[in-house]
Amino acid sequence: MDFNDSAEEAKFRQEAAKWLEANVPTASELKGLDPMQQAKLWQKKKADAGWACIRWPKEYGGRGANAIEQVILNQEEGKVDTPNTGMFGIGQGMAAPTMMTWATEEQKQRFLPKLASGEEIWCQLFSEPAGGSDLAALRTKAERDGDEWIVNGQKIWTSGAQYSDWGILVLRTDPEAPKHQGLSYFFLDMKSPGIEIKPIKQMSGASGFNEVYFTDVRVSDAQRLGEVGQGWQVALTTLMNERASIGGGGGNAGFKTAMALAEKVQIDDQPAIKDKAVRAKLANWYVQEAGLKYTGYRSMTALSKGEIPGPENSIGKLVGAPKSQDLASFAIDLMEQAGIMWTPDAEDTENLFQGAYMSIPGLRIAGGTDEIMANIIAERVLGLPQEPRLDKGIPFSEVPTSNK
Amino acid sequence: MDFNDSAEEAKFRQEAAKWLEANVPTASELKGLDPMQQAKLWQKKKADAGWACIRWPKEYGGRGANAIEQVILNQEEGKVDTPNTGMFGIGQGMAAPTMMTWATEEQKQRFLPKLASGEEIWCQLFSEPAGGSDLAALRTKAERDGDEWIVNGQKIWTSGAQYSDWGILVLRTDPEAPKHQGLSYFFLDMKSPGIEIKPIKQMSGASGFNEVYFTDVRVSDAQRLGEVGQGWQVALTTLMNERASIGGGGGNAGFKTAMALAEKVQIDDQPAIKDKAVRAKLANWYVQEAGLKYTGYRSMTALSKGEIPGPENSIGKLVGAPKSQDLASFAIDLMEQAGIMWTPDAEDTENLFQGAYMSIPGLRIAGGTDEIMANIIAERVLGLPQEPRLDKGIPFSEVPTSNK
Amino acid sequence: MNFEFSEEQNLLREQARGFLQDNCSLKAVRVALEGDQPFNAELWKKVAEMGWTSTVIPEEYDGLGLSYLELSVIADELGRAIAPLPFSSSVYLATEAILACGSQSQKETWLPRLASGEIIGTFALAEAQGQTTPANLSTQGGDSLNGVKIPVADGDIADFAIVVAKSDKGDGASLYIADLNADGVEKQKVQTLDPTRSHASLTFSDAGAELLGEEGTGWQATQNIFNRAAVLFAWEQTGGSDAALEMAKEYALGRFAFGRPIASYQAIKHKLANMYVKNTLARSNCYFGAWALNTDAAELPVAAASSRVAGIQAYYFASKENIQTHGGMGFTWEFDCQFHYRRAKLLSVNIGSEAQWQDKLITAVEKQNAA
Amino acid sequence: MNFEFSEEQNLLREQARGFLQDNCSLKAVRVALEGDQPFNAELWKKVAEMGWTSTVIPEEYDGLGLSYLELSVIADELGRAIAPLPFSSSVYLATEAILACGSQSQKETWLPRLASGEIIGTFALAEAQGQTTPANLSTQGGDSLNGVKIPVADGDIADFAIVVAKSDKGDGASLYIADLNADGVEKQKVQTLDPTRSHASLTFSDAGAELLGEEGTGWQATQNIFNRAAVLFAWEQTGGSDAALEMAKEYALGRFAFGRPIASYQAIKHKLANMYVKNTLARSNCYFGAWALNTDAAELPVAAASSRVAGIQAYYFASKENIQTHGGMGFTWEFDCQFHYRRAKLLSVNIGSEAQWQDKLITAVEKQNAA
Repeated sequence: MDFNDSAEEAKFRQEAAKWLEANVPTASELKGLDPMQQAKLWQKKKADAGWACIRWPKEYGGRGANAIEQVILNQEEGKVDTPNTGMFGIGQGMAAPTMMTWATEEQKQRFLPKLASGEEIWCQLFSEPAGGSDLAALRTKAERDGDEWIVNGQKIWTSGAQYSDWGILVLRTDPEAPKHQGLSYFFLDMKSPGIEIKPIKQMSGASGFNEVYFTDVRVSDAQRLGEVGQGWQVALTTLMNERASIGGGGGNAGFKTAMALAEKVQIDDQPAIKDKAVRAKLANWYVQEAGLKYTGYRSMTALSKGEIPGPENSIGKLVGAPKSQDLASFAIDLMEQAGIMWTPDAEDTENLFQGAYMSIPGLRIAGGTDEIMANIIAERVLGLPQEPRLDKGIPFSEVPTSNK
Repeated sequence: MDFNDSAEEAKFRQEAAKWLEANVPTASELKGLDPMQQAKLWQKKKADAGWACIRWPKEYGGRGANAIEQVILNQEEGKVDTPNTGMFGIGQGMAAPTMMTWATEEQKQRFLPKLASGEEIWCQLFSEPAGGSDLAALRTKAERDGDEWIVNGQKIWTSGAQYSDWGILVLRTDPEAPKHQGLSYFFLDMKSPGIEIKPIKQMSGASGFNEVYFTDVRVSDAQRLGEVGQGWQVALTTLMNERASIGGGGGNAGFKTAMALAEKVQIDDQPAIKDKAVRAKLANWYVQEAGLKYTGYRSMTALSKGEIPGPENSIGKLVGAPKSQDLASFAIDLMEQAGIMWTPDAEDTENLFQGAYMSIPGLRIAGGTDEIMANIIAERVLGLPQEPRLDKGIPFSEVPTSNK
Repeated sequence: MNFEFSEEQNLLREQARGFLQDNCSLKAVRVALEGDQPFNAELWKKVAEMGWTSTVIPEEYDGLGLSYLELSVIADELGRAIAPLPFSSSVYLATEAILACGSQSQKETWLPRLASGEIIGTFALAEAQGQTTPANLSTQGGDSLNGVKIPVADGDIADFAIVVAKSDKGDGASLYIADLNADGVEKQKVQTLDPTRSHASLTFSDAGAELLGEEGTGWQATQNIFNRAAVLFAWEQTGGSDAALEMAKEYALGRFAFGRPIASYQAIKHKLANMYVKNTLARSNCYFGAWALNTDAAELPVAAASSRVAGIQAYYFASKENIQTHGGMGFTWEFDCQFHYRRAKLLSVNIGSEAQWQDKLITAVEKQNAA
Repeated sequence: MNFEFSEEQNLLREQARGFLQDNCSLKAVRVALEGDQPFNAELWKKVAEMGWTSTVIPEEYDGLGLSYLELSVIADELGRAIAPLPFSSSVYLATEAILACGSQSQKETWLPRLASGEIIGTFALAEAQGQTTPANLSTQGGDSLNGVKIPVADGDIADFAIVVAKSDKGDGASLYIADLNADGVEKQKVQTLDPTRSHASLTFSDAGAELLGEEGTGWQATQNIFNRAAVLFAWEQTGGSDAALEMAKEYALGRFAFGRPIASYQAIKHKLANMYVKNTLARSNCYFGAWALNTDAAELPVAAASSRVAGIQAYYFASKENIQTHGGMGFTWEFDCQFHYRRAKLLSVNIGSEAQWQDKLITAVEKQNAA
């Protein structure tokens, strides 16, 4: 048990660090570019040199690297100051694996390299207002019309819809089939006529998500992935890659910052950190953060041994999000009445915990609520049985959706 | 809002106190009697003077008093030193109300006065090994034989079976009827041939409960309460009186004792009570205990206004039992390594928390688990819907009872 | 024993609830959140006309001379309505301070106008992050006031403030009444987590100030005022907790997942049951708090701290789990769940946080045991 | 990075688990609980023969000279089996004390016999309820030992004890090796919450004693020994937590209520999921603890405290909720749930309770930050 790289890992790390050092965009390169342009510049640079999406096969713009090499690259890239390329995450992390599995060779050649290079941005359109935790309850329908499908309905919680070129989506192609069997999976041009995008404002004031409305939007049948009615199965490929990718959140509003605050503010005319009740709370949060960190090390080790991390990664969000909420609430209390002050747009530590307090409720819900995460652990990790299902084996159109 | 008696209440309190003062058994009266004999002596004395089961009608040995008068009598009796009459509780608190509602006039005349006077002790035989939280899943069967029923099966968790004269029980008279419709309710002589009683030893070492085995035990049909198949409905009369009667537990191992301990033991070379973490924990437990106490005052006020306390009383046990468990565990920790020492039979405070630690797991389960209590609040107080039921509308014999 | 509100008090509750449903709906709260008005002045006017601001002020000062049980009922309903009003600042704190420490002439000067709602008062203690104590107080009193108080709840709309200033006498602090419309006072609005309740910084530069109570008795006075206010804050928290539970329940009953209402899943059922439990413990503690406050009982410090801790815990839990019960819509700006979550935090840091009151509770129990 | 046990270590785990399933089943634990034997001497003999007691003792003292990773694997499995053995007293504490502070001759005297399991050692610190500190230590050292140590885990079966005695030098305490079979030592068995691990009081009356390490360095030495032992205790707690979860899961899958397994109810599913989460956090902390212990890393104090706190919390939760999951049968003497619940408390008060380690954790982080 050690934290050292293997020989090959060390070699790869060195190579990656060397390239990064030599190629990190300079201030002059980035001058005058907006964040999106900066991201695209950097991503293209990486792609051209074979440092983008390195786990993908070379022919699709990747490098044929293994999982641990991806981790090492991320670590090294984390050490240098590069533009934020977060907007490529959904396309590269969720759309691409789905395309790899389900698209035609021609489609892969056409789309994957541009996904890797950041020349085209993708978004994911699964959730619907009626769906929530019950994703497969989606109602946006696609009706066949020759070689095309006509799409009508509404999607929600779509990150990046406003700047995406393409989107992956699941549609109901047969309302009379049982819930999970009436779905089909497509990808479409986000600039298609009939698509309307509205940002969703969150209680924190941020607007990271969108509602996307479809009115007679036409999608070619050639853009269907998998068979008609096989949509749920295809969607699982996409979803397998989602939950692992969502962390515990709270950002910098964690143990370290809370401890620093406790050293600064006073209780009983001495630093709050001397207060045993404060110490006990901080200790519990330290234990949780350390536990998650080392759980991460364990799955990274599994990765480097070629194992695929499973649903047990759900604990990151299940532990992290509520922890961050309680920690933020407690940190605000440490400030006493001054804790109520919050300048939403300011990013300084004075506002860190207040911002976290307002944004974490979303983290406890987005990408699977605490309750869904607990179900996943109970069912997929511990192998406990599902609840009785009243929505299976009957036509979707007959599944109760309200008390009426 | 005040804590004073109304005029009538004050008058009643005075009367009760006066009688108690004059009639509390003296040491010489009790000399040489075992606890059971002492209890019977005291109960009989109360009954003869009309101070037993005072809420019952006079003709059945009561006094026709109201609920708040019962509370006042209990408070006054609590102030004087009397024999423990706990063994009469189930008969007077659960069997009697059921008899009042469902028995014939003749049966009431025969049994109620002796219940009030403690001359006859009753126990309750509902639970079965296969039942647990699912009480109606009971299987002990009664088969008709002329004017009698022949009972075979096993009951469990029966308090006082070993010294009871009579018992109330629910039996399955029709296994082919749906679960709740195949039951009938009886009372029987606990000395009947074919009854075998085995004490259940608990992890705490105590043996408050029994298993009761029935082998061809004969019960007269005249001892049936309600119609054949109406047993569940009759049982509900009995159960309505159970849950309210079970407290939060922990006995003396509560806030007060924990605080006294914290003033005695040391942390960092000063009394533990000076430790902020200790204070915060104690404060939370104080708040919970006070909350329960004043919730009790509120229901007592409702009682005195003639209202019937409802399922909201479930919170006593739901809050009290887990609180007592955490408090006991924490108090043991305060003693540090010495906390592991426990002389199970000793009743002194040195052993109080250890005894509580070992007995409270039972309190979180007996009379309805934490989970059942939460269901009761969710369904009966908040009016939330039941879970889907797979055991309804089909013959009991077809309800799944195992994975086989 | 009669541990219940009287018929008249329950009638008052019905009237108050009906009035607030009509005049302080969630829409009105949203206007306060999104609008640029520091508070709902029109609502304040109506509330004052109904006499809520004068509830416990003696008749000789144009008050109604009612009891703290009536005020408790009003606090409960204001909390449930998340009212965008400076009620706690003006009624629970400023009015109480003058009732407790004011001279005859001070009472005659301030109480009638507080009763009529014509003026709004507040209480200025905090100066920086962390716990304020006589040792770290920097605002100076004397003939004039100098220093910065930040944040002050409703500081930008209040006409006067009870200011806690440092003193080299007695317990280390003195209380002053400061006219916030006078020279030498600068009000600066500050942004907060709960824009439905305005906050400001108050800068005093040789500002006029009038001593309230004896010099060097300000710290103990503040503790006594906070003990009384704590019960009323707890009632607002309890009312808010019940409203949050009802909001969660209503949504859970109507929202379907996997073919049935989410309210039929134990994860949601037990979550709501836990809310009910915490709310009930808070409410029952508040009953005792109200009794102790109303009778000026020796138990007040214990009852106040216990109510306060229970109220803070119940409202935090109910407000965050109400959002959780709503799922995705719960954390949108469009939905109203956020109102409770914001207000819960405001009420929990005003007059001292949970940790302070847990400590006060045990201190009060220690004193009780020693007595 | 390679944050996993090696193939050999995993093989050792398989062997250990298989051995304990055969030789330390729950039946064997019950025999220890109900019987009058202070420990399972036969099992101890076998365990020693397999070399578990000599795992980390250097070969020069007849040990196996293996690493603390191997010892961690063994601790994990012993915890899972709720083994009725004085292993933690003799191996994690007594052996470590001599390894850390012993002179060459002391090592030669004691280690070979500890390695062979021929003698059993223990550690005697507690003298009364509450936290033991140099200030309240009353046992006197010097040429002879005088005082009462109570309770001492495995004190009635141990051949010698490391005794912490008061010192007027240095850090206020000195360690002594006391032969418990010598004159002047009285062993008195005491009853405890977990009869599967024997405890006793040790009364020293002018008993012979041999200084271990420098005079006045005993307190710091004890802290260092406890930091190392904490990781191994945490492994036992983590192993026990996993076993309790498995017991609960197995029962919930087989027990039906209302026509379906109770394991299909969210109340039970989420309870078990929470156990899994706490167990995983504990185990992952233990991984880091094992690494720090094995490499004598500067992070050891932080890693030890973090593992210890996580282990205590996980085992308390898993052991009590395992009983709860079993319902009525869970709290019977006949069922085995009680074993974990008893052992969880024993492991949590030995070498210092949760609160002490929470405090130590923050102290260690403070030192790390200062460095």
